[in-house]
Amino acid sequence: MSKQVTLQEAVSVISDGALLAFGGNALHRSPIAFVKELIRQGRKNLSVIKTAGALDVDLLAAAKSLESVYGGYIGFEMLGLAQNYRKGVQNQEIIAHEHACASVIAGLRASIYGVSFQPINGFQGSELPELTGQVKYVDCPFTGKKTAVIPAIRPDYTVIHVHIADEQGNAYIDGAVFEDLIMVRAAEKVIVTAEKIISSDSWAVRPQVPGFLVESVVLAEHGAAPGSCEPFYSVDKEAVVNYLKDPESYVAEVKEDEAYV
Amino acid sequence: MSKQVTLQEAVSVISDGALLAFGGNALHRSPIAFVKELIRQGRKNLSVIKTAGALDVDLLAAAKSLESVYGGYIGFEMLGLAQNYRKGVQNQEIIAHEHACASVIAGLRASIYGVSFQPINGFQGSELPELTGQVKYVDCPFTGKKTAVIPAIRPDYTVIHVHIADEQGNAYIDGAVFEDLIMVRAAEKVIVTAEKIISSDSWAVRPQVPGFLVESVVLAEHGAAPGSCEPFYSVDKEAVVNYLKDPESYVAEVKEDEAYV
Amino acid sequence: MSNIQAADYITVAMARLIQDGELVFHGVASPMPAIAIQLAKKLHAKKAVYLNIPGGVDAEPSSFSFYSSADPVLREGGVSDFPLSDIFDLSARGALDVAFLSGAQIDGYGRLNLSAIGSYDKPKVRLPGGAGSAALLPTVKRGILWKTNHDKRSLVEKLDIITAAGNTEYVITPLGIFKRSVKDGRLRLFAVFPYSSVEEIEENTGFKVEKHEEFTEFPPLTEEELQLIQSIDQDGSRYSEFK
Amino acid sequence: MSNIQAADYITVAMARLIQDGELVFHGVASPMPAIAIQLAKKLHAKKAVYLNIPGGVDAEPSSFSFYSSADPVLREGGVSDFPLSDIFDLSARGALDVAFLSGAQIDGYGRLNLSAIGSYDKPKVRLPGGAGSAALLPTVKRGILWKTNHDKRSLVEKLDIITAAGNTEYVITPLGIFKRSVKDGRLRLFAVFPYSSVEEIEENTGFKVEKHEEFTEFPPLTEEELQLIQSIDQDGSRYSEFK
Repeated sequence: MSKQVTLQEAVSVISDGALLAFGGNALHRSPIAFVKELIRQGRKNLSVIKTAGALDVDLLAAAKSLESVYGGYIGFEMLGLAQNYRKGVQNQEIIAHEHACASVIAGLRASIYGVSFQPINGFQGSELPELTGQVKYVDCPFTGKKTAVIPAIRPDYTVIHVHIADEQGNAYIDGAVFEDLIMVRAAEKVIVTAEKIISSDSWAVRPQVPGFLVESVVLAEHGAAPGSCEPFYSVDKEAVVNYLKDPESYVAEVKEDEAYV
Repeated sequence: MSKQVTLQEAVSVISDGALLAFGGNALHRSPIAFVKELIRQGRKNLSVIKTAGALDVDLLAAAKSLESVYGGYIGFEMLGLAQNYRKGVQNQEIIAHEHACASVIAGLRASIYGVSFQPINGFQGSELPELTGQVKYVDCPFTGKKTAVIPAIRPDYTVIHVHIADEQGNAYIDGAVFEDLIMVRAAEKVIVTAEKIISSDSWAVRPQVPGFLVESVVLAEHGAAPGSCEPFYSVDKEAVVNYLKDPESYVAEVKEDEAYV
Repeated sequence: MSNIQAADYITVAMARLIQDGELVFHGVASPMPAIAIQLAKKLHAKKAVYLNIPGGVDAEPSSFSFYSSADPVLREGGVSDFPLSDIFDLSARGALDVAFLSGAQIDGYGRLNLSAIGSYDKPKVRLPGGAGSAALLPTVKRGILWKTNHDKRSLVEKLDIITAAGNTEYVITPLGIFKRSVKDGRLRLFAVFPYSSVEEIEENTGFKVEKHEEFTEFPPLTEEELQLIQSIDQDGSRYSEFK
Repeated sequence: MSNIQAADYITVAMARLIQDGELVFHGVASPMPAIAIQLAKKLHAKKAVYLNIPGGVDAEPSSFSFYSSADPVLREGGVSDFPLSDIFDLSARGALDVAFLSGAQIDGYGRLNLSAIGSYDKPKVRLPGGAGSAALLPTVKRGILWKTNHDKRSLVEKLDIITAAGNTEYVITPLGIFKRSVKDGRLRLFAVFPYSSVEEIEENTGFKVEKHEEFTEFPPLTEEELQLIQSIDQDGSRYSEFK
């Protein structure tokens, strides 16, 4: 009855062309071990949902595994642009479905609520609605007010990296939850990678993710590195900078690595 | 800079005709002390928002303070109907805006999200939409699907009763949160009544309600009684049964009580 | 039939209808479903997931209230939380398996009225309201309804108000069980409790009673079921809906 | 002007614009706003509330990252949580006072482009995207924008793409501050940093520079401000946007 599987097994269920939401934000608590295994297994044409993405999205771009991104911000903040993502979009190999971070959340909420669209107060004066097709308008039947609406965004899989999980899928995030709990509820299926896996009867904290929402659990120590999983570890800035300097070598190394079992 | 006030002061800001959301569910963790003080101060024509209400709503009905209710269920579960609410509606003194509990939440969510309506998957085959006017339909601009929508429900005040608060309004609920956190975000203003008030720098737990959302905080020991505030106290079944037997006497006693200061 | 016997039969019938691995919810005023879920989880449905208003996931309460099914005690023993708003969302997106619901009136299509007797605007009796049912019944995979009385005023040909309609699969009463027919969506008699009869049910039902194509003998309560139900609900909360 | 001087001026200018009691948010890649909020809260805006992506409320971080403004360290010292989704909602319902935002290009109406240089579909340079700005800028009460460079490629008459528009109130650059005019919604020169001049700003701005009706001398940084800023940001994270 345990949901625990190896990283390879968890990734093996992801099809080419899948729509994936990744937890975490920017360089923090993203499921990087999972992303690296996607690359090792040669997955293609993936689409990624993320409010603010960084290494997770850019690595998939560098490995030519990425078809499109639904996101508000893809970049390395003060460290610079996401060069592989950027080039992929410029070469028209990757589609940027640019969202406001808030509209990614709105689309995920529509999925959570079992409806096909979600009203949002935003985008006034922005050209993104007409450029992206991700925003349309309806008239509110109560007030008559023209209201922007976002289509439901339903990930095939949401993948989050957490501090502690148990074999039944209960998962605990220590500190900043970012958009993880929204992504978990919005998804068709959920995969959790965790720094630690404990026995289900030994919880000393209250896991925010109930196990019944989770399909599989993977032990992935250092699974967000070189990003952070505070308070366990911080960003390995040197590794990120090395990636930015020479992403090809980094991807080559990823492909040569044995995934942890 | 303290937001702590007396119960009388907190209630004094509520106008006749105000739209109030009450935290808790059924007989559990409702702001009963606050409701009793509303009655003592003779507030009239109040409207109440609640998923499942019991003594809170029925007391206001018994005291002739109630104009309308936006709620999914008003009753005393296995103890029987809410007789004063029931009679008020039957005598057409109280308007029942009957909702599904889920649609109360949908209306509150619209308020949280700053939009005038919220799509919901529900009400298929129900006569409530045409009978209540609380549900209309729009066509989804992405799928063409006819979708039920609920108007935003924005409480003038949300009042919740919690276990622990501090003078800045940070508030902690021990255990079942019910719909409190949704009601808090949806409201124009928020009042917290609390079993205990502690110093802001002595939190040993993480309060779910950030103080900046809260207008005032009231120390109200036993503030949910005769309902429950588990694990501090359970429902005082005898007191509830006595109320149901003779609500007039109960209301008379409420009016004679001194509010705690 | 005594009320005690009826409550035990209804509770066990509910439990037997829960399948292993299902996500199962009950709302307010639902003492029998609360006990039934615990019973099912101890027998054939160990992996069923128990969801309720206070938001505990898979709670194993040490006791059950006589007056409320929203009691925070229903979080006892659960590891994680899933509040009511999340449960409604779960149902809305098609992922809730079972909801236990009830009505003051139930019609031959398994629709229910908990709004009012008489008209909505000028009711003869204002009822408590359908709670979550108008949102849950059309979206949950399997709606299981119950009644604590079986008479022509409760099981009616025409509801005064249709509060909720949708995916009712079974209706359980003190006398037996109706199941909805896939053919025409009508309730048909699925089982009769041993102490009752088809004739008694016909006489006390407001809509036409026909046998379901899967009509079956309802196996008597087993010793194991009776012992377990007693150990789960030592105080007899399951009888609290019967006056 | 050195970058160090510019970063300190921008940071202090940001801090001075925060009013007491305001709810103030910054997003990714925002080292100067993060420091500015701490500074304001130690001076004239002790009751301002600090909100950020990791969701800490009123954090007092012991240090600031050189590469990220979404770092969980930004929850340090906060008592409660208010995650990013809640912050967007707060703005959408008109209750967020200040958002610090930036753009690759900013036009004379205080609109910004963070989407692309060139066309959206066939960009010359794909930019990171506007993050929350398309939702925040039209709904926040006061949008405060900043740029780490002041040149005609950044401050433009016409944006390649309008990512976000709305309630921009101020735009702060290394040379000074623009404020939007209530009359026509145009940015006008509000203040010049002591080491710069109106002429320098005119020469380096892509849209027409006119003085704001409230044009004011920008008071030099005080000893107190400089000491506080140094103690808040001992490692110099506020310089990390300058290469």
